Amino acid sequence: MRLTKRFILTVDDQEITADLTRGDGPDSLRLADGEGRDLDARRVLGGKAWSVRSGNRHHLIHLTSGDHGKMTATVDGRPVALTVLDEMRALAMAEMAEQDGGGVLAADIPGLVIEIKVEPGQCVSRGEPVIVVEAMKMQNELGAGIDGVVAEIPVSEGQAVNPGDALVIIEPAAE
Amino acid sequence: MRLTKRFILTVDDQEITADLTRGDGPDSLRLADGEGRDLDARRVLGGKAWSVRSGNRHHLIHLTSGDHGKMTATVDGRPVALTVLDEMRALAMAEMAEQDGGGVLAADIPGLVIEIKVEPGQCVSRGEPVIVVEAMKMQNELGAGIDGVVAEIPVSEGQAVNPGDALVIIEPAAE
Amino acid sequence: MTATGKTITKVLVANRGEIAVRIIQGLKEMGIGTVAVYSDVDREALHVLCADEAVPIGPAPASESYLVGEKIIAAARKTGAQAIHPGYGFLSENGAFSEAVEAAGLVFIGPTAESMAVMGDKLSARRKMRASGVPVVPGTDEAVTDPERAIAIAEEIGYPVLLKASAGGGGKGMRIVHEGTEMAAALRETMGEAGASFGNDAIFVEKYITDPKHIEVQVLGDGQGRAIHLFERECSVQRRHQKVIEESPSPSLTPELRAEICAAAVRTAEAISYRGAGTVEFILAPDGSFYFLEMNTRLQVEHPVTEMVVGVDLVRAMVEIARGGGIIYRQEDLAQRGWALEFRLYAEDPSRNFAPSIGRIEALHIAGGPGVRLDTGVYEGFEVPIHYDPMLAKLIVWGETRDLALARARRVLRESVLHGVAHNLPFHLWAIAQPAFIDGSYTTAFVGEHFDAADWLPELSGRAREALLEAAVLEAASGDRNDAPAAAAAPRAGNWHLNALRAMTRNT
Amino acid sequence: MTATGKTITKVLVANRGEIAVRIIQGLKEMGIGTVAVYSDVDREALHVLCADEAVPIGPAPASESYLVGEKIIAAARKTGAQAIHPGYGFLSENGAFSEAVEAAGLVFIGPTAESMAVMGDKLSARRKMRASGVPVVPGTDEAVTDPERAIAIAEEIGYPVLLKASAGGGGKGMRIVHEGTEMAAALRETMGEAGASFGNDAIFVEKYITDPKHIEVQVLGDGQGRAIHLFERECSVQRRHQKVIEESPSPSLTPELRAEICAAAVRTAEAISYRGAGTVEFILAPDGSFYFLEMNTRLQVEHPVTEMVVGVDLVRAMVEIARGGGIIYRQEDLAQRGWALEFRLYAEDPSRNFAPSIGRIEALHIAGGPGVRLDTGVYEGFEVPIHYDPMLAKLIVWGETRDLALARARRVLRESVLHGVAHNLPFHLWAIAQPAFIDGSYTTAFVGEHFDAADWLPELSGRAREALLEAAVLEAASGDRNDAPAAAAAPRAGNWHLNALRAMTRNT
Repeated sequence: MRLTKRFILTVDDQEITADLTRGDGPDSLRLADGEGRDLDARRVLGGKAWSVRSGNRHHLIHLTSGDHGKMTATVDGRPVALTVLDEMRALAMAEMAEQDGGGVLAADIPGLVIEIKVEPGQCVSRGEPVIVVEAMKMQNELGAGIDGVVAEIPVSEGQAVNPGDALVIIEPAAE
Repeated sequence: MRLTKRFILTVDDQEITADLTRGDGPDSLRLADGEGRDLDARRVLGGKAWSVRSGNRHHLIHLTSGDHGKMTATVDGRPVALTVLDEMRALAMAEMAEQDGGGVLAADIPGLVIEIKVEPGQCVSRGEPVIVVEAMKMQNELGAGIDGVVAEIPVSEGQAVNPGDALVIIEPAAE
Repeated sequence: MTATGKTITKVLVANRGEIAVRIIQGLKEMGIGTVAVYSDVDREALHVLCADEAVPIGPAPASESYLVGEKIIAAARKTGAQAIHPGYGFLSENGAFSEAVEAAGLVFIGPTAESMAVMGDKLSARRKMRASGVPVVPGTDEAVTDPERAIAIAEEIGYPVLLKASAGGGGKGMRIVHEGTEMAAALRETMGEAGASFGNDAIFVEKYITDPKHIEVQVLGDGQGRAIHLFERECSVQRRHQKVIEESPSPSLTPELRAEICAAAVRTAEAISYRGAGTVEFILAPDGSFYFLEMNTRLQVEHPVTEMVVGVDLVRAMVEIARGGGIIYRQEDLAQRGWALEFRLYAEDPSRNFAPSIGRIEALHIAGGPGVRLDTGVYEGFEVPIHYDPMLAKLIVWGETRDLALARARRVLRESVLHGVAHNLPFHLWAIAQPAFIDGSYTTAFVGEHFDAADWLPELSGRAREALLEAAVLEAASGDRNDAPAAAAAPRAGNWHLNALRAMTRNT
Repeated sequence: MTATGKTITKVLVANRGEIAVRIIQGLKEMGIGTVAVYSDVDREALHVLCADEAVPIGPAPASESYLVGEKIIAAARKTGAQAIHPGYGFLSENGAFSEAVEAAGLVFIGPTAESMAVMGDKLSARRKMRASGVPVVPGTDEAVTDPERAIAIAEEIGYPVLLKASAGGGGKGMRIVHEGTEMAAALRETMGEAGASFGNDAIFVEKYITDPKHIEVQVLGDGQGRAIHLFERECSVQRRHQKVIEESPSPSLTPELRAEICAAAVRTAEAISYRGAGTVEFILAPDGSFYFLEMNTRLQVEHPVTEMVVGVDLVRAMVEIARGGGIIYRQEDLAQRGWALEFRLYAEDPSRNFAPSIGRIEALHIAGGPGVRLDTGVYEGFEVPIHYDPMLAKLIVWGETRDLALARARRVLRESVLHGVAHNLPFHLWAIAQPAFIDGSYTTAFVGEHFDAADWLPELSGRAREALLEAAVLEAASGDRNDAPAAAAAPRAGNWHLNALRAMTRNT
């Protein structure tokens, strides 16, 4: 018996569908609208990497999994951030994102709020700098994730923040 | 509330009792009949070692856990094999060992049986060579674990064996 | 005052990160006991794990721990260390600290407070150098307050000129002036800034050298007027005025120029009876002339390239000088062999203007093999704290020639991995692939001129990308993060089948 | 026949383990594509993970994979590799294989089959060497069958003598004879054994040298009669007739003796128009006389000590010679700098007569820092297979002097860790602490004379032992193996309280 499961990959903002088929015989993977291909891949280096063969060619893919399907890979010294979710989880995540709408700007590293550049009620456009967080003596300017109106700023200047803390909440602009 | 749990350690064939006390405040350990001592120890190196402080002194203890309470440690380049079991498990293990009596000589590495030096019914004394197993082109002579009489030899010369396979079973000598 | 035959059997290392680890390794190889100090967030840092003893010195901010001289001296006393090695940064160039160490009856493994003071003031250093016959950038040797005087000097040496605070540093307290009409305002502003920032508004004028190269010379002084050099390093690859790649030898020096610049460095060290290891920094103008820039009175981040090329141990040399054993090398025995490059591994994102990054080191693998040295301050599983410099480690690569060293660096960088924080390993791969780097013509303007944060990462080949996607799907299929270790052995088929069935059902 | 200007853009490495990894690294640094071959149990071996391409060549036993020349040549053809590097062991000294490689139109990166044949037969090698003025151990150059003749020779050169099979090797086919009355029986037995083992019963007589030192010289030959040397290595620390520690320079050579022995090695290589990298082995008698022992016609396990001290890349040198580019180094440019020691890391138990061990590498950490090189064929999580040599890796340490190299080695060995298999890292710590090693007087009898398998591991200090027990109890308290990764973050308090209560109840 062979069973197929669909995965949604996001690499460099590009979304790719992959169907993995397993069961009797080798695993096989079909990428996007391509042909299915038998896989010759093994987890190596104590689980930290995959050894992937294709014909004679060999590729070593270093891979670290994070939460919510996020992964960091390194291929020939080139780091790649990607997200891989099975179809059901991808749907669930998309629904969550829809509800949020990208309007919550959160800290991605711990640091100190140095400057708040906007006020509640102010209109901002996607990418516009709204807040400056200092980490390791370096100032990081963070931009709005969406076009909209600043609804709330739950932090104040001089405050220490941790990753995930909401910094600026933006209501999406009416369509 | 502070609770104490007793552990039985075996290091270099020597048995040591250790009482670990936990609860409010720092963990504390009492070794054998010594005084209890507060512990300042943390797991480091991604879980592969312990950083243990005692006053200003610092010790890095590399530690790998195996099955049945077996551990391998390295301290200042010196490997140490030890067994650590909480009291209940130590009792259970001792009961098992009692039933076995040490009469089963098992392979400790995979290899090929090269020579069987004894026959069923033969008297052997502890340490006497009974079987030769070749691994990596090197011959390993294995000795009897106890004084006794050879009861059974479940392998034959030329046979490949895996770790844990019984090679020679010896009935303990009557006391 | 000279130190002769001082007993040093235990040394406290007043630093953290890779340099503390490096120093501890060197001390251990000398049979000397080692004491680490650590702030609250560094209890599990590598330098603590390496040391024989470790003493906590307070909260995470450096101003409450690594920068508090009294706590460090108290830790040395408590552990019975006879000497303190300051590393670089923190208290390494703080004259008051070195005096306090010696006042406490301890040995400071570094220069005298006098040397630090002379070199810490740019005007006094200029005067000292000029008097010793070391070339300095054309300009004044005295503070200027009158714009007319400044204009007269500028006209003499030619525009553009730089107004520089004597007490300045780190790119602060400087202004470029292109013509006389700008002078009065610029002078006023620079004086104001210098007074506010450094408590000293002395300003001088010097010629502004466009696109120079940064060349420095390693020296060792015996503290009694004798010094030797250990050849040069070139450190022109900088971002945010901070070095990221250093090499030795410099590809820019002819043998004659090397001899001249190294001799100037020895004169510099001898002029101040320098004690210990120091670095004399020069700028090399496009026309081949070189000028004294400043002297760093400590062990330098990039000291390993000198160690690999000259075959020496600078930490050992420092300790022996501090012990009173003098300089352990003779100038005539020293020679450069091969080529070494150092790549600083920073937790920073080149695509985001090199913004620092923090997090847990999830994976760290630096490829080994011949000619590779790794000086690291971190390990897999370590949480990079927010409070300190984001430099995690240094990769140093040696080869018989510059081309071979570059080829080796490329191999090692391509095989290396760091997950958990943004980092600059791929930046190094980018840098060593640039024509201006390969031919050695790069200047301090290299990164600014050639690096485009929006377009620098190479595309993966089609096959590599496919392999990546395959691995990623298999990784996802073998379970989420929490059961990954178990899944390493075998995919959890049962669970997966169930999901698959559900997914199929949903699809139909 | 000489190879001139052969195109080599892809090389197949016909080996496994650390040497395959080392060669692949070297090839990558030359910009050459790499092809690994692997047996069924080596699909996840490090040399496969490093290579650009990988071809399976059969079942685990070497006789069905790594030793099958046809499979290897087929793999080279399939992948378009133009050349084969054999590494050491396996097919590296198999003349029939090198001929088959060349017959297939591929380049064999190594010497000609003729060189292998001359050096593979001890009598022909002795004759060749004597004719070239290279000292050989006193004895016969022709096969001896008559005991009377053997006794006459023995009386001339003096007892004890060694009866040696011309085709022998690896300690087989040899017998010591102490007096004439033993001769007839010994000759008969040795001839019988040689005939049975090697299909060639030619026996010769040579003087038996008691407790010699093993000195060897690295050479490079251009295949046209010209050769250079890259100085010596000393390899007298052996167990089971196999080297475990090697160093360069040798502590036993005066500059004059070094010059003589190196010149003899060059004459050896030139006498057979040797092509590529080879090693001429000598024994050094206690009286300072040295004798040709044999020539290894391949890259040697211990080549890294030469690379570190002389500053060369032997893999690159081999490839360039094979390409027809000649010898890339000039004798007059080469010099020894500092001292290097190589420690072979074997999966073996010194306490059990160095019996090999297999298993999964649970932990592997070799400390880094200045002057440390690691050539490894394994990684954490790798299952060491039963079928091959138990050498896992090589640790090479360089220092400015022998004392400094030893101090560094001690530091690195003390900081290093290997769990999962029995290993000999602590043996190395033992060895470098022995007076006979420290003063350099050790001979090939070193291990036999000084090592006591029942009493060699140092006692832990009381404090270290206490720390170990504390860590072990905390480890046990944080859960058994299966939940260890989860427990790494925080002890599973809940579970533990329950146990504790149960234990307490039981105690009362």
